[in-house]
Amino acid sequence: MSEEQIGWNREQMAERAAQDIPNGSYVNLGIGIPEKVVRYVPDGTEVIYHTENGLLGMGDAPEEGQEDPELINAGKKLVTAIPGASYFHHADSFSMIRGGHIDICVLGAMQVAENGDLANWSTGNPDAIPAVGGAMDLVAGVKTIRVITQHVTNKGYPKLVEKCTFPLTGAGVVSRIISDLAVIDVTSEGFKVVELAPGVDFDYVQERTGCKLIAE
Amino acid sequence: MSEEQIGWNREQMAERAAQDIPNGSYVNLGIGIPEKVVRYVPDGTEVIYHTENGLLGMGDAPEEGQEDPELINAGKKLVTAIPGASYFHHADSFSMIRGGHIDICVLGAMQVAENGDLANWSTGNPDAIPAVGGAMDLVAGVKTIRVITQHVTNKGYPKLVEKCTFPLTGAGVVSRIISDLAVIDVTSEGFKVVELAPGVDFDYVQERTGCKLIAE
Amino acid sequence: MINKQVNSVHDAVANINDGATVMIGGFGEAGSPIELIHALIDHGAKDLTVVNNNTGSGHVGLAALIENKRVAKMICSFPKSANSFVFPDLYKKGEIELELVPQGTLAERIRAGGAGVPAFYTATSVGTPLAEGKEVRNINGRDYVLEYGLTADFALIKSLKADRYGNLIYNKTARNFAPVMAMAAETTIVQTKEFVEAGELDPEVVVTPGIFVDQIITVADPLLESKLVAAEEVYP
Amino acid sequence: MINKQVNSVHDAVANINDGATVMIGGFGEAGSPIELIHALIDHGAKDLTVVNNNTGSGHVGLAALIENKRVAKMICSFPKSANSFVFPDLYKKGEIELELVPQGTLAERIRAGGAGVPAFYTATSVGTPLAEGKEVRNINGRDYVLEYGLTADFALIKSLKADRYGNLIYNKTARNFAPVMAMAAETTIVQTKEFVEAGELDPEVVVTPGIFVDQIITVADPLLESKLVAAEEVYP
Repeated sequence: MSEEQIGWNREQMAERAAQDIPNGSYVNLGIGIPEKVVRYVPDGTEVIYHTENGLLGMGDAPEEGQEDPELINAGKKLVTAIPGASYFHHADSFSMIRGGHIDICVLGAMQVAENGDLANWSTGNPDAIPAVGGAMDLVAGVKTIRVITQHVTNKGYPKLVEKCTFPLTGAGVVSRIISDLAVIDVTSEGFKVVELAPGVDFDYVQERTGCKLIAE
Repeated sequence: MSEEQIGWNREQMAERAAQDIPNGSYVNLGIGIPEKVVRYVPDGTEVIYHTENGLLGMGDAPEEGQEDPELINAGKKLVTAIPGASYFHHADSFSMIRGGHIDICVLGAMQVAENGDLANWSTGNPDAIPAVGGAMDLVAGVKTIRVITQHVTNKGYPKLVEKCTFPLTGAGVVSRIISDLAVIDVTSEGFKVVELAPGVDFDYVQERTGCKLIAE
Repeated sequence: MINKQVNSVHDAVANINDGATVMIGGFGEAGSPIELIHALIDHGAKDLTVVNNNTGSGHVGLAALIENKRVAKMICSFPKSANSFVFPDLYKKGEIELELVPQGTLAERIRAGGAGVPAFYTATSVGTPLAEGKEVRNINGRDYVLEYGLTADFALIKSLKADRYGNLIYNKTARNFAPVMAMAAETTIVQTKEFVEAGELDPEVVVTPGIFVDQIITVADPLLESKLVAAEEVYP
Repeated sequence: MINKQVNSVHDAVANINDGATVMIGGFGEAGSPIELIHALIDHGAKDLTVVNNNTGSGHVGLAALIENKRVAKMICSFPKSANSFVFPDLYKKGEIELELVPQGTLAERIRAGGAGVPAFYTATSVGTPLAEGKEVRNINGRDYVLEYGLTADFALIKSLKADRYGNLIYNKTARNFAPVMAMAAETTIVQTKEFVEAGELDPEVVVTPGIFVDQIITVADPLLESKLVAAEEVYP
């Protein structure tokens, strides 16, 4: 993008998402911007990160020389384990997810509908290779699903929409969206803007959203 | 019983059962006489004993002073663990049983029918406390089920019968019976005597059996 | 800082309400959290549904909880061990309910409850009275019965070591039902022989990750049920 | 004496037949038994159904097995990782079949296969295209889809240490699918970095008990997939 930065950048979106995570939470982070959340635990809080490939107590990327290609996160990036971590196999790991033991999951999105429907695994294009990973397990099993996403696609289309046109990952699962422009809650009345990024006003966000927004 | 010992005693029945266990087998032993089988592994063979309360590689009773009340078998008797043993939780333990990974199970019986039906958990008496333990899991999941039992009850009734009158543990599951009088296989034609205990003849066994026996 | 320790066994069980479903670890005395059970008796919660492989021995631990009329229903596989008198007496009088479940089905139902599996099929009990009234389905030529996942409000379990996150390891066959019960309960309460610093347990050997644990109390020198039974002790 | 060691990676895979279902451990390169996969390519078995979370990277390991046209069907959750070109190419040409399974459903189906559970219900994928054609059942007010246990003829996995009984421990997140695949396969073949004496592995820390393992070959210094991919290596 050649245009000037407006709203939050990727790091700031991750930092903003981290602020909503209560002390003591068990949190799973999706691939992409959500992976960065691990860096921004607010002072005075302790959060335990779960990665579905078999680690509870995931830390940030390793120092140089400390890398182990067999210590990775769900995005296959090198990570570390905190003191007090544990390793387990895939079925046990997804028992944590599907059994409702993870408190919060922060995911990326292709589309979020105003009823909380999430599409983040397929465009439905018959020529594309379908790939789902753990996304459907996460949205079915984790108590609170939040999304971090650019407000619009690379081509400028809204990602927050009245109804998803892409195949669903889960129905009615998203409770909050942190975009580059705003923090938006999914409510029974629809999308409600609860916070605007610095320098961004409500109308600017509304213009880039595929359905009506509610002001706080 | 005041009468003279006829046929095999309990230790001899266990020893006889042990002779049928191939080298390298994974074996689960039921409560009672079957527990004694662990003592009689034939020379030159190695057998791994599983106890459903979470141990693979069970050894015999501990030496005095080596007892740990938290190292027990399914009959809640003190046991030991061999070098190369492993501990696991109950669901993993029954995955070994129910997933078909245990080769042989040696159980006690109240009745065995000539079609292989086994009754060993309840007399069906409505006043009795029903108790099933792991018996139904074992007969449903283990490849080969053998029975060690006295040929007749304390009151002299046959335990090998045409049809079980007690509630079943499993239908058509038993392949071999080692009684105090004989080794008997369950075949498509019925019970077949494959070995007689020393000093016991076919007619003696037939008289104490609730259905027709086939001579080898 | 996360620290799941509580101050006493009494604090640990303080929120257990009348009518709660309580899973209690242990296979016989191996793994039985006897101090937590005794604290639960002191606490007084009643009309409990208790899930345990057995029904206790003598007049201590689980048998004492039953004897003190706190248990409305037992879900178990083997309610009549040696030295088990309390449950059989009440059962014969019709004063306690029993749901008899094959041991492997019990373990798998608890694991399923903890893993978010609401129901599954199993070959165990097909063709027996314990399958009566249950859905039977033929899959690839074999019959299976439908069994449902089992969850609980509370689990009381015993560990060898625990850290402040709730990571647990166990001792030998005392492990038995504890890991799956910790998964299946809304609130998991642990009595541990030893409490260790975070990081002291190798992440490779943790059996129960802390996510499944809520409260920890150290009982360094737990009572031994078999000794109490042999001495004919009665609790309280 | 029980000793599950074999003489070479080639001996280890020698019985894998055309048309076999083969589970291959690993999440990306972590846990991928690359020497066993290369031996399988050399061995030549074809028309395989392969179960793995991904479809390999570059032109080595699983990607090379696919590129050499040995795989008729992939069962996986995420077939298009970074550096994954081989599978997408063949898939677009219609030359390889794909069964796409959510990652947790895949893990649970494998675990179910190993545990003797022929089918179970799960909330995952309800209301999505991946639930199409599947039985949906409402249990206690929520919809679930029916999924079937998954078994295999062979599993190829990688461990950190193994003993002659087949007891295994793993390294960090290389554990991933290996323990459940070992349970679900008729024959489980292990490449281990280290082979140790029986009794050297503490019975409390064994992750895969030997009952689930059939053949063991030591590969002390395995190839690193990411390095091979970076160097644009092609196997064979």
